[in-house]
Amino acid sequence: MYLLGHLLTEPVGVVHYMIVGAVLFTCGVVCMATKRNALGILMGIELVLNGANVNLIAFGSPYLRGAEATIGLDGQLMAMFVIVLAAAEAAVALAIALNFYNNFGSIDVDRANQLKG
Amino acid sequence: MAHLLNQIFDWFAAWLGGSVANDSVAGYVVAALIYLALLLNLVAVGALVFIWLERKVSGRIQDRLGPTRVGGKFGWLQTLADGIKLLTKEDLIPGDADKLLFRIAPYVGFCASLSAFIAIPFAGRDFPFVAQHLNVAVFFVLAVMGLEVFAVILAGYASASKWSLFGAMREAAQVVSYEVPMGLCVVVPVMLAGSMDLVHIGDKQQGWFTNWYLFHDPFTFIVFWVYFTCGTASVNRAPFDLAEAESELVAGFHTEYSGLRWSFFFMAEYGSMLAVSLLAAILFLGGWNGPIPVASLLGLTWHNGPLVGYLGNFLGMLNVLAKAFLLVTVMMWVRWTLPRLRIDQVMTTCLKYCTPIAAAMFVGAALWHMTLPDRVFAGLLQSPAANRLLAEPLPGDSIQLDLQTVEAATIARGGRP
Amino acid sequence: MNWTSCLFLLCSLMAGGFAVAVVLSSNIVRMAFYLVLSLAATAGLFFLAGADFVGAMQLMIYVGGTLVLLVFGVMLTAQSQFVQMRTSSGELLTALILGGALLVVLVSTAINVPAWQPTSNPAVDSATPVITATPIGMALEGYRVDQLTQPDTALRRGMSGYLFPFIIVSVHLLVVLIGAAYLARAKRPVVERMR
Amino acid sequence: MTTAQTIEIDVRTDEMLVNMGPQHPSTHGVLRLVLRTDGEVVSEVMPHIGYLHRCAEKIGENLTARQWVPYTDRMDYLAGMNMNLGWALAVEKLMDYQVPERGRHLRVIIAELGRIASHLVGMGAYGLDLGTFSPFLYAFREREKILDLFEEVCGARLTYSYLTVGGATADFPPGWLEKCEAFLDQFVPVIDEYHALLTTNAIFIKRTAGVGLLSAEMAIDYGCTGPVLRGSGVDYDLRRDGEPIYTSMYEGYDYEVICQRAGHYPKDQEYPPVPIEAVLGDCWHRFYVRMLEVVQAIGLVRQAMAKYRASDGSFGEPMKLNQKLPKGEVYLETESPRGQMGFGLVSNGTAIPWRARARSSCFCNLSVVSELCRGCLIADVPAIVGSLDIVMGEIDR
Amino acid sequence: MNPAATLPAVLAIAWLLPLAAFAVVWIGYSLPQLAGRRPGATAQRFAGWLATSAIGSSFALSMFALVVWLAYHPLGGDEHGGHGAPPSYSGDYYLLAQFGELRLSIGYYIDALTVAMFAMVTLISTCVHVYSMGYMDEELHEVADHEVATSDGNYLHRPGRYHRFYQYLSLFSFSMLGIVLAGNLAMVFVFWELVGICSYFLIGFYYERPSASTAANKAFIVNRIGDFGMLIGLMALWTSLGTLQFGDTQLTARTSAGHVKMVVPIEQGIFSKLRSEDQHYHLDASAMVRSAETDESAHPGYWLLFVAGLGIFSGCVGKSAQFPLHTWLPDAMAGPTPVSALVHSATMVAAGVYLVGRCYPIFVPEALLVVAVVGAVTLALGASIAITAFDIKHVLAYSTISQLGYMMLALGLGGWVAGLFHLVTHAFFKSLLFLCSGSVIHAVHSNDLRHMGGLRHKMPWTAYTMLAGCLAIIGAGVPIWGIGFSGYFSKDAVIEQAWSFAGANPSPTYQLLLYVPIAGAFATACYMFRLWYMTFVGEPGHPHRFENAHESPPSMVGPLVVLAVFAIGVGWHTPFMSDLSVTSILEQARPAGTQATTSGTLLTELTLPDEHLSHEPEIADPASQSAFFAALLGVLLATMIYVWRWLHADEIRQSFAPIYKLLSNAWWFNELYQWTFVRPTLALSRLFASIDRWVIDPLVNGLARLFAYAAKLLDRVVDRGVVDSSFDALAHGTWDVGLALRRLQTGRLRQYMVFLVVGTLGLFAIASLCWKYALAG
Repeated sequence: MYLLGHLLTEPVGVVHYMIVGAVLFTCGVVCMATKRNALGILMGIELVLNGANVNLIAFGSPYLRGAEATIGLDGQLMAMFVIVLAAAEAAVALAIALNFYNNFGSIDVDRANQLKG
Repeated sequence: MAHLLNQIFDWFAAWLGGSVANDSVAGYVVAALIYLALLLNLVAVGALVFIWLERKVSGRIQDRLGPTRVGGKFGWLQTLADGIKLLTKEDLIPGDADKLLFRIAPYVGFCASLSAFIAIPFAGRDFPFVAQHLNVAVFFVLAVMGLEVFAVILAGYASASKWSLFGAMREAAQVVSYEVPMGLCVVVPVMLAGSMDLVHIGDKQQGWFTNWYLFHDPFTFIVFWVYFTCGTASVNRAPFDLAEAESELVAGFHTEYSGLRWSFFFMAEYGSMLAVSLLAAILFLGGWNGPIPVASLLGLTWHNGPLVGYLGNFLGMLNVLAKAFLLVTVMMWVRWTLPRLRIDQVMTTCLKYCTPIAAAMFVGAALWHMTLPDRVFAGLLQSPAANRLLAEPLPGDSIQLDLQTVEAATIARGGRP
Repeated sequence: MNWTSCLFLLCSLMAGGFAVAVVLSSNIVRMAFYLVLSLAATAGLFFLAGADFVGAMQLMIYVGGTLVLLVFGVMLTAQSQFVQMRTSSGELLTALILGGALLVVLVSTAINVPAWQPTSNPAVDSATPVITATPIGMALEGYRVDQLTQPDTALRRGMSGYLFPFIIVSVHLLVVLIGAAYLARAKRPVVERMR
Repeated sequence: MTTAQTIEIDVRTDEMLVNMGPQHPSTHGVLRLVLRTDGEVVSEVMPHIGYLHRCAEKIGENLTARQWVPYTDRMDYLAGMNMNLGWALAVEKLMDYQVPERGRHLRVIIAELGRIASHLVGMGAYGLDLGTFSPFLYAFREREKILDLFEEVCGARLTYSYLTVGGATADFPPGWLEKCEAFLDQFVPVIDEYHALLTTNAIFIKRTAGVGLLSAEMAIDYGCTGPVLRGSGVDYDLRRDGEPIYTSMYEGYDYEVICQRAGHYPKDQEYPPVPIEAVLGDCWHRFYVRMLEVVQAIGLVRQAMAKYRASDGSFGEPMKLNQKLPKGEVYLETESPRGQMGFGLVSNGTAIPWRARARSSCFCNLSVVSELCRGCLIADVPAIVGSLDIVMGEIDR
Repeated sequence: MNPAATLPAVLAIAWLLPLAAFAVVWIGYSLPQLAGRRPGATAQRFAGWLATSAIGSSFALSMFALVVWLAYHPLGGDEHGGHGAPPSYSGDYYLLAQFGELRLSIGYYIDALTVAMFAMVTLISTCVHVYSMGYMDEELHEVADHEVATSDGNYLHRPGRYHRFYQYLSLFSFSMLGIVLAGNLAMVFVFWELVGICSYFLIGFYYERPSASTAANKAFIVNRIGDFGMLIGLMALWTSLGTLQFGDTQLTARTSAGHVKMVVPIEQGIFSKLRSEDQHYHLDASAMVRSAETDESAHPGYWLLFVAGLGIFSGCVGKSAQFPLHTWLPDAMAGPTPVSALVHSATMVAAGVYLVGRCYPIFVPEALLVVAVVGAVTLALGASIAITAFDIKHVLAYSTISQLGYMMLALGLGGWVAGLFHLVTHAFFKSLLFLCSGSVIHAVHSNDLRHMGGLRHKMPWTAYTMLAGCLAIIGAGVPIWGIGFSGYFSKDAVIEQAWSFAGANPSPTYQLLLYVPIAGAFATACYMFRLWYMTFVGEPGHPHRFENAHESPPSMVGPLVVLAVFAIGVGWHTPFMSDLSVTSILEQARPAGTQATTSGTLLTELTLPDEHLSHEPEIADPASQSAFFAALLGVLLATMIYVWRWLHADEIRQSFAPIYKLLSNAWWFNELYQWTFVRPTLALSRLFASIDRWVIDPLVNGLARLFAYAAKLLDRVVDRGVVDSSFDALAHGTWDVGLALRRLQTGRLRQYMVFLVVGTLGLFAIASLCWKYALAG
């Protein structure tokens, strides 16, 4: 409620974006920790990366910070590289999932516990 | 009289613009609602017209008359009658379906199709007719139109029917593949204009038709056709309509749909056709700049007063819509003439023909652009009047980074200018 | 309260809400669908923050990637009516508690840094459009046209742009695609498949 | 020399059973195909038939020979005239009856017009199977004109019962021949339209050439007949190679059996050349054979009309409804548009046949479908089934 | 006529003509193939003519350039020898990019060596082009490849790839000429890789055959290993000298405002930086260190030069198939025979030798010693294996390796002219030999020597041209009169240099460098005549094949004759113009400062003698006589075994079974690499796979047990009654902790995730103690 009131009285700031980013990040982490489906874990990773991206964009946004504080274009460029690398990561992860499916006949990651102590 | 009208218009524009600039919610909401209403009308009415047109075109192609009775002459209200029929049809949902996704899929498709129009301008220069003037408009439109495939896949999956799933999978493979050559084709005019801003791209082609990017060089001429082919494929029109191939997959992804939901898919399809055609018209066919620069010749420019400029823009809007309609008609013509390709042939067309051709044309256009002066052909043909037009600075040119800045940046790095 | 805040509220609620939905849903296709909505709403946030190029990119690439996720989800979990992949409630609870703790930590940190609070004097007024595509393109080619006014000469000499990362990322993508293609295939001895 | 080979496969997949039909847009009525597919690749096709079974043959054993004529044209309802002719000739063979010359020419006119009408439907529907709608209507436009002619002759547009045992039910009405002449004159240039729309269309060729290869041996082994057999390069046509009572009908006519010989079709130079992608025995060739047969049929009709005009006398006398049949057994096959349509009849001397049987050409042609579809794509299944040009009414009877 | 303007222009056209042919064939033939259009036989033949006429024109232009060169630079004069820089022209055709100081340009460096190499490469390439018209004839139509079986048990049928062959041949010619013409090392590297690619395509020409595709891959990968070293060398040079240009270049730049060319001062190239005129062309290692203060004793520049030299040489090792990277060359014989003649014997593999020759000024004596040793080892290795090979092309391939070893040896011992002279002569006779073998293979459809025999009656032209080639390669000649085949002169030059070196370095180890080439001469004669005898003399090994054998068509015999003439005479002095010979042309290109007796800085006792000393009669006479007798012995031995049959080959084989096994398995190099590189990698990965079980498990379990034992020990020592229960509890607790810790290693992805979050939270908690913003501070 505090946050909402904050929002109603003051303009949007970096902190608001960071909170959204935190929510996305946490959701991603919880997703990774709870899903047994390999693709679900992948989705969690996407969410985590996305949460990070929100922060990067917010830090670089000229609307949200003063001219001396904003990191400018670098934030956007970083976010861009994150997106590109996330795409690459998804490609590899999907390939792994496919291989996993070929080997186990399922994409339940709990079946991959051959490394357990 | 004209003076009065100009006054009224000024006042209205000031109110609309002022309310947005003042950052008031009300003004913004009003503006947004107006834009939304206009675009919705365009898509919905466009779909109505296109469906009627499709019936007439197909009728003529097949040596028939098409609808003749509803609404008096030419059956012009036929689509409306169809719509009413669709509204009253029973709304079926298969028992095994994923109800939520099944219900939501058509709207996703329609939203994606509609959202593309947000960034598509209908007239440019001093007062662009566009809902949201984005400086990455081309990219945005392509990205949003890519979302439509979600609707198809969700519908195919949620229908719990094998035929639907086949259609969805085909659509996924097809659309993802065709985005590559299509993107490559779109990059060519972007490269020539040096901007991803559709308004700017359109303005760059002002003057006579010789300034269209279609006639910029031989490569763009070919690129246009590749783009149109890929566009046809990406909106699922024959001969690339594999996702709904009725002779193979019954009706593909919308096998299980009926009534209003089905009509939303239909509207989305026609909306996408229009969007793709509009994009083609703006990127290659000069957008609002006609074969003959009527507005400029008549003096309907912003310099001569806002109302006159508005009129000129309005003419431009009619111009771009006419081009888009023409392209849509060509799509229909193709659909009613050609058999359907097979899925492997569709992929072959994309990967072995469209993509390499588009890539080669991209390189060719880049080399042309680098080595030859702008508008070689146009220079041969155009009149002195058109030349004068060209000399006027474009409003979008301020976006361009002038060469001095770049040179300064280079020197700052200790490089060779 | 202005329209930026309104839209921000809308987009952030959508992004967060659908992210939660991704966590709570157990149907992989629905998860992917929610993910798409969440990502699209995040793209909206990017647009609001003046990063329209990255926003469009987010739409195009992430959404394309998720599309493939969807397809794979359908393909690989098609017959899973029999194979239930349920998480035990204990695990769920642990994860939720931990996630809650994490959220609290992150949010409280964000709130307590003064530099991150809303400013009344932003670098650019939110009604002014910012041009991002061209500077980003130039930065990827190694020219930082947005940093020409940098007073610090050492920094200016060092602002070499992102040409090198760009090339590395391109090569990386290529390598990854080849690797993925290699990983995804499976070699089997010849079987008489037809006839 | 050969080392152990490995192949690359995709994801481990399960095969899926898909029902194509009986209610499916491209199964020509009520055919049901059960496809076993691996993704888009079909590994097996199992045709299920019988949805249109009406006990036609059993009915024939409870009616007199002439009474059964209306039931024959409900078998292959797209070529009713040719069905009528087949049954009539079989009964005439039993009765050892020879139709007068004028009647023979009349029958040639009607049978060949029926062939044209049937092939037009085959062509149009084939376009439909491949996803193009327009050729269908172009084909039906001309077919309607033939049906108009038929209607004028016998009053019916689909189920004619016109050619009957002993001849025909009536002679041509006055002025009919001129109308027929006029129709043929305007029909000839239309064929070029069909070629432009389908035969030479690049996509059509891509979809059909090299698809559904049926070798001559396999065609013979499976008992395929008609354009399906000739499309595989087997030069066999009952109008020329059949029994005397049938071949005598075509005596003195100048026509060619459409079949590829020495790498060329007769009349090849006047009509679109065979595309290089096409292989003998594929869908394209089956389609092309029909297209060329239409041209042959036009020539036959023209000749027959000239001969009909030149001859005089009776066109034949229909047998009485309850006329007794001589005791005996008879079987006769005629070249119907879809292949060899055989009618068998065992008579115990009464007016009602003791046994009446029909050999369906489409049944044999359809039987080869699972062989042709093995390993093809789903989209090829309609292309292959369409190229066989089956009519379920005839198969299920 | 101004040679400074004419030569670059003429050579550039000669260089680009094959590229044009490639482009036309690629656009006109290969691109339409994407659309499914296959060119017909006539069209394909046209592609062949196109490529041949292009390379033929290149040859004509090269000859023109040679004439121009000779006209403006009179031979024989010793006006520069040993005292000045050789005449050369260098400059840029096109500036690609400039990164700071590094200019990347398409440049040229033209001296006598360039011109001579151009003439040699274009001539052989033209011959091979013409020859291929006959040899690749069957590719015009559909080909049934009997070495490839498809899964249904039939042989593979595929469309012919005639035009593609010529396409790659043209690209190869272009790339090879690019290496020769290149004005800087970066450009050399680019074309170096391009010839590698062409070689890959051409080896894998029959890519359906597993052997061909594997060989192509192997050649490519093995070359990458060498190129890695080369890159290091280039980096060393660039970072220390700041340029990769060979010669001094006049920079021209275009101002951004207008199109006026301004002339910028001369940029110094590698050669003049390292051996400046001020230093009398002595190698100046201090140029490698840019900072002013250089310590003479530490030799950092010297070491850098050593590294640069070794790096460049390692590239050459890969390309020239030197030990230990020689394994790819025999496998490369899977390509069509004309390819073997052009790419894998005459030109591409010689590019390594050429590059060592070109970069000679930067090699310090120690690096040259490495070159020499590697060359000697390669020489011995190749010659020994060639004796036992039965595949006609393998014999020639190992022979090529061995001859390349000769060249490297000569270069490494200071014989610059000797090494490059041998390069030129070898190019002619080895391409001749390969083309002859191709002719034989074409006739009998087999590579196996045992299937041949007695063919000289069937195909006399091939037999006697090949005999000429054999005599050339063994260095046949009459020492007293000083006449002989081309190989006689070049091989003598090599051995003379070795003799001279052995004389200058009394150390016994260095003597080996003399004995190896002499023994190599013996082996060369032995295996070459074994080859010739087994092919052309004696009984037919395979009657059926013999019956069908026939002389090749004129398009194949013609090049053989041309090459045979050159193989015989290229080493001679031109009649009536005794100054004009290959050696004198090469002598004109000798890098400045390399013609002097030098000694090593690190290895002080190493002396590389002046090459001119080797021509003194007291060195030259015994050297050429020993080479002559070694060769004579080799021929005699081969004749005894294969013609007179005094010795029986099988018996020899049995009595030297272990050696035979070693040689016929090519010294087990392939197996060696399998064991040294492939297996250890596998083992390492297995190590990692089991690291969890072997490290984590014992750790956790051991910890638990340790505590348990400790508890038990305490239990016994301390009074049980008093602290018994408490210690028991402690021990149990520890045990449980151990078990619990063990359970942490669940292998479950998701739990690890949870641990991650816990860890993060913990870090936050700790950080909040030190940093005010971390946690609600």
